[in-house]
Amino acid sequence: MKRSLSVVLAALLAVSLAGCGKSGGSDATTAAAGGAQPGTEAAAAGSEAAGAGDSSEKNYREHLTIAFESQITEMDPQGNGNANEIHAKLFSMTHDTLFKYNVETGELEPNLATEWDWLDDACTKLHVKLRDDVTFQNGNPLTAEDVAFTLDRVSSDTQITNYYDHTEVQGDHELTIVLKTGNVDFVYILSRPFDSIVNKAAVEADPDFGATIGTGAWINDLDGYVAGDTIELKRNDNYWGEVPKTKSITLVYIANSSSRLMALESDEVQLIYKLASTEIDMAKGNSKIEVKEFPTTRLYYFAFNTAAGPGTDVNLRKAVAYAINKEDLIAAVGDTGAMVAESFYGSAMAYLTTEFDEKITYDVEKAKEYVAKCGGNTSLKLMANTGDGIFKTMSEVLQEQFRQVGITLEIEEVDSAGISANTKYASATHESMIYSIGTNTWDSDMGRLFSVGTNSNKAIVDDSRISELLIEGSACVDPEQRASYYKEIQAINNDQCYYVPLYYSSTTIAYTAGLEGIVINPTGYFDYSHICLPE
Amino acid sequence: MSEVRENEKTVDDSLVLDIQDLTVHYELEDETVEAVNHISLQLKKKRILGLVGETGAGKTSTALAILNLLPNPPGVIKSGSIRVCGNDMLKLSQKELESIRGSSISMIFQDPMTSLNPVYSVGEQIAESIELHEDCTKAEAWEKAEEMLQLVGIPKERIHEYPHQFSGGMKQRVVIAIALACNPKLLLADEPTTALDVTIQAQVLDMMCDLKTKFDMAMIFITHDLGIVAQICDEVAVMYAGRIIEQGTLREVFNHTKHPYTEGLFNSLPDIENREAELQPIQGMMPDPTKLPEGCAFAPRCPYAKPECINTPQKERSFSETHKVLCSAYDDPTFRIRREEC
Amino acid sequence: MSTETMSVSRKYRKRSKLGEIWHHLKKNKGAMTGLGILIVMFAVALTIDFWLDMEKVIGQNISQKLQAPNSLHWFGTDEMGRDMFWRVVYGSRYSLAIGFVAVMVSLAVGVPLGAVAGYYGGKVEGLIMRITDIFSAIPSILMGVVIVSILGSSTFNLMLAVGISSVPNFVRITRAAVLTVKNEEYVEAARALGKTDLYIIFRHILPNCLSPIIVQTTLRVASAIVSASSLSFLGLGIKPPSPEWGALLTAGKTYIRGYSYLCLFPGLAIMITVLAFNMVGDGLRDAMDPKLKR
Amino acid sequence: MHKYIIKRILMLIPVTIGVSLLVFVMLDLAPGTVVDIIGGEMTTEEIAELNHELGYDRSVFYRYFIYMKGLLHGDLGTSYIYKVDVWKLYMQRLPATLQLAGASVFLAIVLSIPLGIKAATKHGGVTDNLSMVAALLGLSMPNFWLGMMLIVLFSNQLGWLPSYGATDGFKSLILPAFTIGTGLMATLTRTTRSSMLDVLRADYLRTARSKGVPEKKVVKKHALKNALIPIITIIGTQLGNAVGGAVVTENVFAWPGVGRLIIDAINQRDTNTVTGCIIMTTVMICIIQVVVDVVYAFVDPRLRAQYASAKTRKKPEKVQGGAAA
Repeated sequence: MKRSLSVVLAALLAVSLAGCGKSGGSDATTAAAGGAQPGTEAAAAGSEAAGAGDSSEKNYREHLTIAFESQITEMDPQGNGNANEIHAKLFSMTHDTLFKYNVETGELEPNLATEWDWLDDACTKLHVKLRDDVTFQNGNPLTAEDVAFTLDRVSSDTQITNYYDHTEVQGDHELTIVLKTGNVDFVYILSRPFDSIVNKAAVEADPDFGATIGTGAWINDLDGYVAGDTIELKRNDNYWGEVPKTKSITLVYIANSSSRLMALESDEVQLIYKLASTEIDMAKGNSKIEVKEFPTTRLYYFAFNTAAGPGTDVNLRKAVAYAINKEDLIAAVGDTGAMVAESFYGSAMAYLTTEFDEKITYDVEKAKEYVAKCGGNTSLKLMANTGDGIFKTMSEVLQEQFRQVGITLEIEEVDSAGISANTKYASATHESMIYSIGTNTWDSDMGRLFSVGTNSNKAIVDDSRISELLIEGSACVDPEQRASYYKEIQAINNDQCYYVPLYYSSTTIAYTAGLEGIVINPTGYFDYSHICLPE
Repeated sequence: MSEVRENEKTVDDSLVLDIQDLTVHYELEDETVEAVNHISLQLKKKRILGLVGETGAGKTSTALAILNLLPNPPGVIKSGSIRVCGNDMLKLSQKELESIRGSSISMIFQDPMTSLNPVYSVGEQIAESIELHEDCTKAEAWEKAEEMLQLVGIPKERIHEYPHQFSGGMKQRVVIAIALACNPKLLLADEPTTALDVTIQAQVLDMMCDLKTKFDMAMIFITHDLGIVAQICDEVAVMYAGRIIEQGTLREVFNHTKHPYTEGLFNSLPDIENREAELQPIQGMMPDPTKLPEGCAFAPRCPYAKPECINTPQKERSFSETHKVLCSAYDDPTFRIRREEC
Repeated sequence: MSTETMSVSRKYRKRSKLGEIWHHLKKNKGAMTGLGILIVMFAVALTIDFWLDMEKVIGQNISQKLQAPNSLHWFGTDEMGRDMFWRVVYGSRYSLAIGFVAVMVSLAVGVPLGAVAGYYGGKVEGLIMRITDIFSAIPSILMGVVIVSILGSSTFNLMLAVGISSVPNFVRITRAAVLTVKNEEYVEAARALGKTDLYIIFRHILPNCLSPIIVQTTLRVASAIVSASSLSFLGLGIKPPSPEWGALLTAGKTYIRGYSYLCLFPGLAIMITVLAFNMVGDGLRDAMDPKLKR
Repeated sequence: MHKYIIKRILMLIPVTIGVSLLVFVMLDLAPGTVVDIIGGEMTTEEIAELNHELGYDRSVFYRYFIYMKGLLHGDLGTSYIYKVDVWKLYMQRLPATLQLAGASVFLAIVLSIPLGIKAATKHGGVTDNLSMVAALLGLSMPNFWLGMMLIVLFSNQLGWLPSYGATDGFKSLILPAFTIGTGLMATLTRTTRSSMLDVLRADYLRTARSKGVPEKKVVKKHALKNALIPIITIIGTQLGNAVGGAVVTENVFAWPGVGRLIIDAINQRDTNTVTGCIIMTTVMICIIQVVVDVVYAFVDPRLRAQYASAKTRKKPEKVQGGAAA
């Protein structure tokens, strides 16, 4: 039962990929965790296929370029403000994590850690053994000290800091991680690229750029670094795992999706992420390009400020929930692969449920009923980052849909810094907002959106029952018990409409036909380490 | 050119300038300014003609027409021929014109302040003319430029200086140096001293006369200052509203004035001997050059005018071989203007 | 040449100054075309609320989204199925209003400052010109971000942002114009008569500096429209669902590959408006500056 | 001349102080700080700590003071976002911006000046009318829109030219340079024309013609040199604008120049980067201005004389041409 949905998702993904791929053998793109161990399924698939067809060495293009849709501002895995998909892609190339999450099986696999186990039932002490054959790119061997150093230096990530207490180092390659609050999912959290291990000596020697040195397959070549624009990566020939076939990779930032596609078409870049919906067909029509569409776990939502203003009125919240036509919204945004979200919960999480007493669907009459109960206070301000086309479109569609039921929506345009500044938990000034969050695969991740005092709690939820359930849930090892906790959280949100879930977006990658070795993950934590282009 | 000659009657070799029936119009968007109307002028070698008239009488237009340098648009030469040293200026090609301008004929303009190019040194501007017209090297041209500069009374050390470093009188000397650089046969001097102080005026005038003799030039001296005319000119032509209303030798025009307008001009001069006498300005204004009457344009201001003057086309009347007047009053053989009576 | 100037100056006496300008403007085909376009646009912008159902402008119909231009939707439809033709037409309101108010703002601030700087000279001038330098060193987009952020995003604040960033322009133009007339005899005369500086500036100096300022104003309206659309192109601007042209372009940017008409028409609309203003501005300059008479 | 240049450079000091203060205050007034950007998932205490570290717990003037202290030692500060010296950041982006600025200005000079001259000499003719209509159109087109349309045409439809970035050398320069160049070309053509028209009326050209200078030489030698001052002014101004980064165009073409850096930094509230870049831009503009003034002096001996006296500096203020976006 556990992780069933993620398996379904992965299967779906594999099907879609198989559908896109021309012949199974040449298409090495798979949703498996490549590079977890030297020559795991994914990476091996490509090379085996190559080996099977032709025993002589295949030639690969030496240099590849990947275009990113947003800026990489931080090359330190534990740096500030980097916990997003873009940075994850860089870190999974330059660094390694202790564990690796396999999207296909939904299981954790060893990476830098060879084995691990919880020492207690409350899940507060995690014992980990490390590989002893790993060296950093600067030549230093990986030790337990480095792991402890890495975890200690995390400061900007509540997912770690809310739980992590300290690490007890037991020899060079053995350690115990001690948590403040028990969390079964902590091992999953540590599989995120942001918790990649850095070298203590390197960071201490160069506080600014020491952390760019990891154990990964790619070396960040700082000489070629143009801040905010390009990052040059060189192959790490001493990599402990399978050494990539490509010699060097450039990561460039191209904000505009049309420009990205054009760059791909002209072979200026070989891999791009995120096509605009209107461009997908165009790209598919090009035989030199392969396109993959797949669902993601990114959840778009509408959040009220439930602490102050009109959002405190549950009737208005419900009215809004009934007023939203999610299918139309998706159509307007043009995200053809998007899935309507019925519960405010991660799509790849185990305990997602959509069985509620009051099923909220698009219903103008119901919405009007609730509007009638609002006592005339039916105007609402919506804060949106209109610099982002999706939010701009969404806000206009919502404005129109609300108008149909008699709610006046006034759109406040702010940029992303304005969003962050105005929606902090302690000093939120918004009345409502639209936003999105990349949900992870483990259930305790939802804590980010409900915990009191967390800035990602955009609805400013302060619900004592939910807080209780979050604590219980994260420390609970019994699956059935856990399921009941997390389903109750979803039921409460459905009842109270703190957040109105909108949809899970889909995304696209496109690459030069023949490119191999991309490891896709619906959470956005792709691994490009082993991409290569046979010639 | 030979064709042109054949078509024409015999050309008087001694004539440096021969203008026949010249008409210049400025064709503006919605009206036509009749600047010069059917004038004829001849000038012999080494003679100085004073072209006299009020502002707007068409003197400058005439001079520019001689060089075929009328600003076009709006200036158009409607009719007539202009021969300079035998060359019909209106029929020459652009290239031929350029080779004549500056060498056979050159012009000094009214305002020395604006007629020098501010961004080139005076030396360059003088030498340019020499280089263009004389077969010489750059160095030789500069040498000659130095000479010219000295000739007009400017120390040759100043050859590398720019116009803004010179005073008005000095600038006019430079302009003269440019005009004379290639030894022209005909010099058109358009009020060369008007913009200058009186003392400087005299110096410049003296110098011009000297140079004229030195270079054996003919000269048209455009001015409205009758005093200057008396000083330097051999012949005089008086223009009014685009017509030459009286022309003749200096003596004829000054001592035997025939035209009422010329008389008016003399009357409006202060009399040094009789300081008590009141000035007698000519009443009224110049007519609108866009609406010139059929007959005499001066009629509305003329003390002798009869009603028919303004409508009857005028005929030229010769009083001697050289003295010609345009006035219908002389249809009456007894007519005398007051100046002549006394 | 003298004949020509004389005749022209004589003609001047026949008409008032305004009449004279109009007389010359009338003959300028470009200016009249521009004026015609502007009059039509103004008429539309001022009356559109009376004859156009707002539903046509903001009403969404997702099932009709992204249709190419056709007989029903002349400019096609956007991603929400709204008719682009009516959105573009309605957008004229915002663009014209922004252009005008923004320039009024910069006029109101820039002209007095420029006049004072030019008239007094010395330290006052130095101070004003340095401040002008400082302001023109700030990217207008930053100015836009800040003003729109502090005061909230509204049409007026966008106007303010655009207006403030073109203040330095007016300061410079006015100062230059004042410098050319401040030593004229009539100013000296007024000074000799003991008039106050303020009186002299407003009665004698500014009226004689009008033509460069008027010309600059017309041309600035044009560039204000462009600046405003650039600002809203970069994501700062007018509240949805107002169809300001720059905002339409931003929205269309995403679809430029397959649906370039979404960008084509609003862009053309901006271009035509700006062109009209520029033509009128050029015409005015020719009409007001006797030096350039043909 | 030296005195004058020194004076110009000294004038940079108050402007720099003013500009940086203004940037600090403005970014302080804008909602959100860089801490909001980088502190996404931080706890309240951690944010407080970061605020303290970056001086956001004190007034904007305190932070300004600290920055200016650094600036006094030639330190433009360190980017909060990229953790890189702003100087280095700026120098990384400057070449791309200069390339673009140079290319567009070059394009404009090569095309516009001859066209403007032709239009002026054949005043009222076909070339004149056509080029003026074209120039007006060029002036009236919003830059970014033109850029987008060019991309659609040349990259999408025809596939001739790359649409983004500076990766393809000369080829990738064409579209952005043309996009920026259009407005500049329009302004420059108009300026050249009107300046030439002014000059062509001048008496000294009559003098030149009267001494038999061929018409071509009258225009190219005598007239053009006199008409150059406003032309140079326009080129200088546009070059100044361009080194500040053609913000919108760089955005459209993903050009890795200074303008995009500044915009990104503004959006990220990276005060040091914004201030540092704007100060550098101011300095660059000042340098260009000085160069322009030196060129003035070469072209016009009267200005040379004025600089030499250095007391009353009267910059030629004759700037024509309309909308510059």
